[in-house]
Amino acid sequence: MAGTLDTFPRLMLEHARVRPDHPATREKDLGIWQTWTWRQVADEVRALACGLASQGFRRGMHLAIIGDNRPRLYWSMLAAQCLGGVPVPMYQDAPAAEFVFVLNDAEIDFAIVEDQEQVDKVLEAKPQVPTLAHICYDDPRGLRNYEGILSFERLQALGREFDRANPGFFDAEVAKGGADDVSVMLYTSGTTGKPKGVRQTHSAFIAAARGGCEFDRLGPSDSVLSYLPMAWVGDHLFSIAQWVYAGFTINCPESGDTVLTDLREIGPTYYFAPPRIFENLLTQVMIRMEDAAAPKRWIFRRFMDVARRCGAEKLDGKPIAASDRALYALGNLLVYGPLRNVLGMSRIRVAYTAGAAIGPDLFRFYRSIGVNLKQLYGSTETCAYCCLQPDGGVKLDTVGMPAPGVEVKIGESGEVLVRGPMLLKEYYKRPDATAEAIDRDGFFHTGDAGYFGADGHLRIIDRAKDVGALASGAMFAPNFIENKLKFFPHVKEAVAFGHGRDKVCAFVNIDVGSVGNWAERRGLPYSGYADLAAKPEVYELIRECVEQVNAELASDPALASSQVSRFLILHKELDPDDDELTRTRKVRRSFVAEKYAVLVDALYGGKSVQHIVTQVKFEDGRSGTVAADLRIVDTPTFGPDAARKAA
Amino acid sequence: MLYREAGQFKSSYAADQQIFPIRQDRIAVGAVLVFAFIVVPLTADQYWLSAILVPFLIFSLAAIGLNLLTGYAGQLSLGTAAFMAVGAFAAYNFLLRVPGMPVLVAFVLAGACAALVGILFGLPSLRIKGFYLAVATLAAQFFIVWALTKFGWFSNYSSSGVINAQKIEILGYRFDSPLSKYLLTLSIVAVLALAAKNMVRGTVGRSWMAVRDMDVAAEVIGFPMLRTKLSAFAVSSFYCGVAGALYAFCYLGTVEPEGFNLDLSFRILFMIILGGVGSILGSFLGAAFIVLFPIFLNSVAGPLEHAIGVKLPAGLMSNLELMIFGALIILFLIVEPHGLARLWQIGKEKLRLWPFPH
Amino acid sequence: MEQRRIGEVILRLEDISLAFGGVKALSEVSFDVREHEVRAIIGPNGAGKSSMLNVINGVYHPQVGRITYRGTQRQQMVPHEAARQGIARTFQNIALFKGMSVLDNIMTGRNLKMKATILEQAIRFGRAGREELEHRRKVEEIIDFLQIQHIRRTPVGKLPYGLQKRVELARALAAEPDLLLLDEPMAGMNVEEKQDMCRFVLDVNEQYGTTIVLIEHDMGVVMDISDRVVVLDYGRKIGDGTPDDVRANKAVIDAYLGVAH
Amino acid sequence: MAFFFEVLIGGLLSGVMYSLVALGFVLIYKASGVFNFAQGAMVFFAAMAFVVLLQDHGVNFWIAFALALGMMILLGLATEKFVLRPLVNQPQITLFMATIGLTFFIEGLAQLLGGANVRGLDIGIQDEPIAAIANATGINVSRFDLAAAGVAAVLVTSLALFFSRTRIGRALRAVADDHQAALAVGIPLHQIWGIVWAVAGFVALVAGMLWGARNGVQFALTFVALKALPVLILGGFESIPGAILGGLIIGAAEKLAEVYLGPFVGGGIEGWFPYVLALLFLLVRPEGLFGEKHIDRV
Amino acid sequence: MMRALKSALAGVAMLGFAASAQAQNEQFIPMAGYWVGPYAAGGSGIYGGFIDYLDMVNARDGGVGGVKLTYEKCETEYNNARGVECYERLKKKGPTGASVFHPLSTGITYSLIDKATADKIPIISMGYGRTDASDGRYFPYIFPLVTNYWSQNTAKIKFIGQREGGMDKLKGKKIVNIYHDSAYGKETIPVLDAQAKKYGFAVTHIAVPHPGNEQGSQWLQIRQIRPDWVILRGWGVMNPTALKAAAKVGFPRDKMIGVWWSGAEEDTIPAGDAAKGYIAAGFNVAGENYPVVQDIKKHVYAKGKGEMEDKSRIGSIYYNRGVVHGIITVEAIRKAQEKYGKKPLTPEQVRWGIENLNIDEARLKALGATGFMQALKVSCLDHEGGGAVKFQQWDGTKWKVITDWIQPDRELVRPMIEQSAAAYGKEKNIAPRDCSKES
Repeated sequence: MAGTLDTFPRLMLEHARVRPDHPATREKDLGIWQTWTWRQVADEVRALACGLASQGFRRGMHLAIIGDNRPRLYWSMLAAQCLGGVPVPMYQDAPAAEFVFVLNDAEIDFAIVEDQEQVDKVLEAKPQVPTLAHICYDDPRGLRNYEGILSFERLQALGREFDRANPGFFDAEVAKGGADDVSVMLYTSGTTGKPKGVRQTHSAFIAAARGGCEFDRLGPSDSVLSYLPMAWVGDHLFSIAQWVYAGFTINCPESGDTVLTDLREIGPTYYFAPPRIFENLLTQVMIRMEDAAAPKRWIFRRFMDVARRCGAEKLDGKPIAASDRALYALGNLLVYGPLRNVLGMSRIRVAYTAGAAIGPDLFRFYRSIGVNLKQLYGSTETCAYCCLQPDGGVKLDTVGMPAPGVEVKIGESGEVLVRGPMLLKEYYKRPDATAEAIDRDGFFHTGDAGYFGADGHLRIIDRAKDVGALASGAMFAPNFIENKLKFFPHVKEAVAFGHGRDKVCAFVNIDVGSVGNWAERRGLPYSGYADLAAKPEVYELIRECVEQVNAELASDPALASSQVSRFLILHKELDPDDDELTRTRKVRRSFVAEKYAVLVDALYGGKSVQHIVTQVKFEDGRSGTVAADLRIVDTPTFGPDAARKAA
Repeated sequence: MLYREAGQFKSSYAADQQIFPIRQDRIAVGAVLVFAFIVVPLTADQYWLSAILVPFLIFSLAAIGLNLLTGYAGQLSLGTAAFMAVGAFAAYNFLLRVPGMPVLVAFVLAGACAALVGILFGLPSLRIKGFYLAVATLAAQFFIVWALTKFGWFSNYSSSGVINAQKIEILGYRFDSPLSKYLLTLSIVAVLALAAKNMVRGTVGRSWMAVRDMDVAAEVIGFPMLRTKLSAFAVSSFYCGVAGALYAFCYLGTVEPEGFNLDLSFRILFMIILGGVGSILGSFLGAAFIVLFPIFLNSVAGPLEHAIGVKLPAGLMSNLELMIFGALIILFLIVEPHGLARLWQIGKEKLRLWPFPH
Repeated sequence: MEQRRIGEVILRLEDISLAFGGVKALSEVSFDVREHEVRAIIGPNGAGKSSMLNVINGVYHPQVGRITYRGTQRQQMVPHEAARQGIARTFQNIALFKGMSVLDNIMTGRNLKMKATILEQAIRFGRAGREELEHRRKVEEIIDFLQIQHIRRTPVGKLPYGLQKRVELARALAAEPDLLLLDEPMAGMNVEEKQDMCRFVLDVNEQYGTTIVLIEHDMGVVMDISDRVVVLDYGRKIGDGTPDDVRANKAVIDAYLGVAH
Repeated sequence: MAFFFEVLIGGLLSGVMYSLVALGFVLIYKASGVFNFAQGAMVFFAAMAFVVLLQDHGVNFWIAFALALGMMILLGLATEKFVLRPLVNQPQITLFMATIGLTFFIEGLAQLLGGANVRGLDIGIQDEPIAAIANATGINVSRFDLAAAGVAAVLVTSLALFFSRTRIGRALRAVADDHQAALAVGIPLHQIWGIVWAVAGFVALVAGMLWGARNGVQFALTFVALKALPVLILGGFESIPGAILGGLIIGAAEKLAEVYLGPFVGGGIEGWFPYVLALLFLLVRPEGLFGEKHIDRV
Repeated sequence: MMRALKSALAGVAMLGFAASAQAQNEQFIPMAGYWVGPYAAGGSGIYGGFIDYLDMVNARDGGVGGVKLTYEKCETEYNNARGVECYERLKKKGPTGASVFHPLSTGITYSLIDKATADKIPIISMGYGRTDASDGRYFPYIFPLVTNYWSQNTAKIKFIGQREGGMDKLKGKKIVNIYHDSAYGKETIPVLDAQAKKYGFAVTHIAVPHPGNEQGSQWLQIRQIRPDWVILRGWGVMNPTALKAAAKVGFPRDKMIGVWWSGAEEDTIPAGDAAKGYIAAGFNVAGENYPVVQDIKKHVYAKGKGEMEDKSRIGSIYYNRGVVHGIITVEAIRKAQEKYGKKPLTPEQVRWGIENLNIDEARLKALGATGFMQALKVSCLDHEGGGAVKFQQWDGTKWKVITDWIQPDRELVRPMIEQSAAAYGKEKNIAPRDCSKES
């Protein structure tokens, strides 16, 4: 790329020039994959940018973007950037009340939203957001009679008119843009405190995109499915930065319900998903295989054994026995290939997971069936990643080596520190926070505890502040334990307690799909989550899982004392709407501990049953209470010897 | 298992609505065509060509015809053979009486004649349904065969009522070897099968299925009952007519009206029941089964006698064949009313979902 | 919200009487329907509501009476003729084509707009292929409108009841009718499905300006969404007017006494 | 004129023979809504079973009759169990096709049993003109036809009595009216169907003996079923009087047509004439002579 | 799939022929007949006699000229399509292919004329098939041997003339031709019309629809016409039905003359008493007291073999007709061996044998078939060979021969045949052979 291609608008225009007929964006709509080429995208963006300009959008202004992954919303980001503005994508599933903060914090004047649902929320928030003046919507359905809002078509029509009236305007605006302009502002999910607007420049994100693309040799012929929340940095990297950098094709699914179908149809070559998605997929696979006829199950098990034995090694290019090679080839024909196919992963060259730790079994499963799944490590502040796993150098328990051009070191407290071109410019209007996060040497403090192994790979243990200690002084890394529990398909969510206590106890959320299927096969009737969760049989099932985790923990001297000695199954699913999870579905441990204090007390108090009444919010916004008597179960823990045997 | 569909997405309606939207299917169909047009001619002997493949193709065509009427439009007909007879005799007469008539045109006109007769006998379908209609189509069966026997003009006053199909000559090339007849039949059947597939996935096919599934609703959304049913009779009879012409010209060479008897009608009905009601593919599968199965039984009988050294009672195999056919019909209706085609479909679904069961 | 302009009378039924054998289904019923309005027909079971719809689109032929549609008076009409004049409908007992997919079912609704001959369809040349694609797009818009994308390829027989009803509505809408007759569109639905269906009916009426005549048992729904209501009882008209009028009508209250709603 | 009457009477009497076959159809249709195409094959099978017992095994006439009846009842019950019951609630047209399959099965079975040759069957009534009548009026009336008509009359009367007077008969009628309702009031549907198929087997045996005595017992006997179809269309599928009257009309009409119309068109019109007649009739009255008008509720 | 099936079939066939695979000194004769369906009686009887005769020749003489006769059955069900399939399946069997094909069905014969001519396989349609094929110039491979329908019909009229007391007495007589409404049934209509013209009698053709088990109205018509004679041209179940129907309308059975396909025990026995007195033509006679039949019993049945399950059918009309099929086939092979040597012969060589067949009375005696069948001499011009028929009458239990061989009216028939064959030749564009150049 020539040196002048230092902003996203310029990159986009370059693609429109170099590969005008190459598909840039696809969207499953009206039954087929509607396709826009780079030239068409550039056109659309131009019209949109001019439209925004005609409505008074100026350099430096913020454009809120709210909705599912729609081509027009992606284009809106580019349009804002063309004008020197800053797109601010927001989590589309947040309620109106949560909008208010970001809209106010970012001083939003313009918002482009997806549909009636988002319009309603924005309008609900509007009285508290004095700056908000312009609302534009993509899908006109149900919006016929709304006053004072603008349709996307109308905006573009105005833009074309404006463009005709001011022919040189658009190009001049693009020319004014500089590499160090802020290209996007992403709000951190805010595991703690209020969200902060992370301001990233064109150069930072382009550097990140370039690094990733070169690292994994991504080019125009690649294809990704854009289905992750647009407000998340990962999606911004993959669906905007790398898209516009490499010139490949982004594909927007028809709706949230059809992601899996759409994934299969598109068959992306480059894929990115948080561990949860991979986990769900694997759970689906296992559930569906349970229903298969016996011979098929036998074949599946037989070849999955083979894959476990040599699949990952084969993918890493390590030598394996000839007999295994033959078996693997047969397995590839009978099981792995079809499996990749039904999962929509046949064409995947590179898949990444990040955002949370991924279970070794899970990770190994995908790699063993031939999906080149890798981990990366990073945050919003580092443009999504700072460590990557290189092909052939994938280790299950690490997040890889520092990405090209990135410096990573471990701070004195064991915290991971990062320095490089893709670091954030600042937190918006939060110089204090900025100063706190970036030290004098320019290192960004990630807040994660980790260490480098002898192989140069970084290993992350937990959030630095979450790593605690048991009363005995032994290290207690709750995330680590929770993740281990969550690696079982039956466990959807787990919350471990133990900091400052004498032992570790846990809350468990069962996975209704997996456990429900399990129950059905045993002819166990149940009426819903709460009922299912209370079944003694289910308790027994989960107890076995916990026991297994204990066995594994026991085998590691550092963690042996972190074995879960008691647990209970929660009567409701943890839900972001109840603030128990973040929007990225991370557990808010302290909130949960506070909310369910009575349960925590019961766990440590040695009770076997505890009554609880909980406030819940229903989908329609109403709230109510749920009451239940929860059983608490003891689980055996292992001494080092027993552990070795059990493991 | 063999189906790897990930990455096969459609970005236009044209691509989405093609006959075989799945790439592997297209490859398979291509392979079948290559096999039929190239491999078979290179390898098959005369027996296979003229005694099995040609009748198989012709019966497939007739079965498609019946399937359009019965499977798609829901009008049960027991008069298929009669419409074939119309086609055979019409083609003969066109070639006999119109000097310089090209054979293919004669075939088309023969189909058209059959279509006209089909429309005539389809008229009662407006007032009567179900097996009342089935019985009415028997009238066509008996009447047409009788008329062809009775009026000497149809058979050019041949003393026996038998007609000798004329030589087939297209653009100066004589189709008289089994291979050339096979290729001619194959081409015609392939083209017509494609056309049938096109029809059933177009408006006319939907109109037939609508009438079949819920006739009042069909009328309410604007399918005129008269035109829809008659179009089904016409198209169906056209196919049967062409099949009849091929039966006379490419297969037997000489035919008499009695050859197109009720038994043949039943045979074709069985083809669609076993093969799959409402499926073009099923028509082929059913025809293959009905053509091959008796031959198989018959040809194992002799060697079997030799092998076990016991003389089988005369007619045992033939009677067993009747019984097996009958039992199979019942079995299929009970177990898989959509026939072999559905089994195929299920198998394909399984392969597409493999390793998952559903 | 009041953007629809209720227009002139487009359908007028006068003195309709219909009998099967000796049984009188309708006796001298008269009422009219105005353009763009939502007109409800209510009444207890056996009141002749469905018969009324069947008379309007020609499934039944009244022995006595006149029907005037868009200024043309007629004694009777065959159903496909009614379809040709822009009358579409759904049925009380779902009348989908069970052997076809959702997509094909809805495509049948477009049949009157397709002009290709059988021959053209057979070779799928020119008009035939083009039409299939154009109308597919139209159908996709309706699928989108009714939010049934996920079941596009499903055979209708496999769908739950509520979705079948929705597909049937889609099929009727595909014809882009001027007058839409809905025979108990919400029967047998749960509250949520009913809400959806109400919204769809109103959306249709609003967005396309379609005149709607519907039969419905759920009084709440009727009163909410209809502009005017006709009340039948034992084949006779006992009330006609706005929902409020009807609610206050003595005869109607009597007829409904004991009918829990 | 005498000849006309002879043709007419001959036609009416052979019509009775058709009715006899049609009766089997009606019985089964009435009770189970199945249009049993295999009735013709059952006639063939019954006659074959009887003849084989009588001739190949030298069994006494009445014992052979009883044994053949037993076989027919078994066949009927088996049909009910293995064909009808699994297909319950299927569309009628499916059941119809199933009985076509059954036809082939029974045909094969019968020929396996008795071979393919024409077998003569003598039941002691000669198919000859009654001399007294011939001498008095010049009209030939076959003794056999008259006897067959007598048998048919007895059969119809007894069936009518069976239907109206016995408990089973009433249950049968209830089943015919509404399967679901019958099931609801506790009528054992399968048992009833079994009985009906058995009775139909009995009727087939009687018809088979008469037809076999007349034409010889051979495969071609199955074709008499084809003659019974127009009779049914004319008479309606559910009416016993319809079957009788339809048989008479078809018998008389086809004979008159063949004799008076046939020579003008080359003869041999008997094969299709009844069908065309029935078809024309259908166009006027789709529900048959005694059928009830059916209204589609939508 | 086809390939797989084919090899599967081949595998099964191999299994069967494994024992005889090495013995290549064989002459293969296909047996495409029918053992089921409405016409099974004829098929099973004729092929029974045919096969038994071949087995007898193999057992008694060790084959023909040391060449063993082999055969394979194929069920045609009297159905043209199945017949063609049998033909195609069997035509290449054996070391030299099918020596000669007997379709035993007029319809199948018609379907095979072109194919067999192209394949150079002789077709013998003995007493059926296409009459004008008797003109060998146009039909080199088709042999309607012994007698054809037209010849037989003229003989029949001659017989009636005899009975009436002279051919001149035929004038003004009424004859009804009641026929099976098929290709077979219709064959004789033109020749009867020609004879009616020649002798001045009136003929009425009455069609009986397939399969012929309903003849009430036809016989009422006959009763109305009150003919002097009825010619029954039936097949299968039509025959007993006709006899019964005749009895029913009181038509005298001894005024009914059946064609040879209407004159077997299987036709009369089922009719019971109604058949008594009925006369039928035949080109062979019934009875087992002929040396040839006795030889079969001795060499085949005495060893526990034999085709007939029902032994009482040995010596029946159909069975004996099968024996005639056997005699002629074997004699044709024998004749051909004279020219080509004692080895398995190709079909074309057998064809020569048939065309030059000359079975005289002396040869008949040697075969043990004197009176059993007529002498015949085939030539290039004449593919019929004989042409005479004997008349037999049913006495209630068996057939009694009532005449000697009655010769046909060759002056009438031959020109018709030649005319018809020439027309066929013209339609098909076949140049006639010059028989003077054939040897």
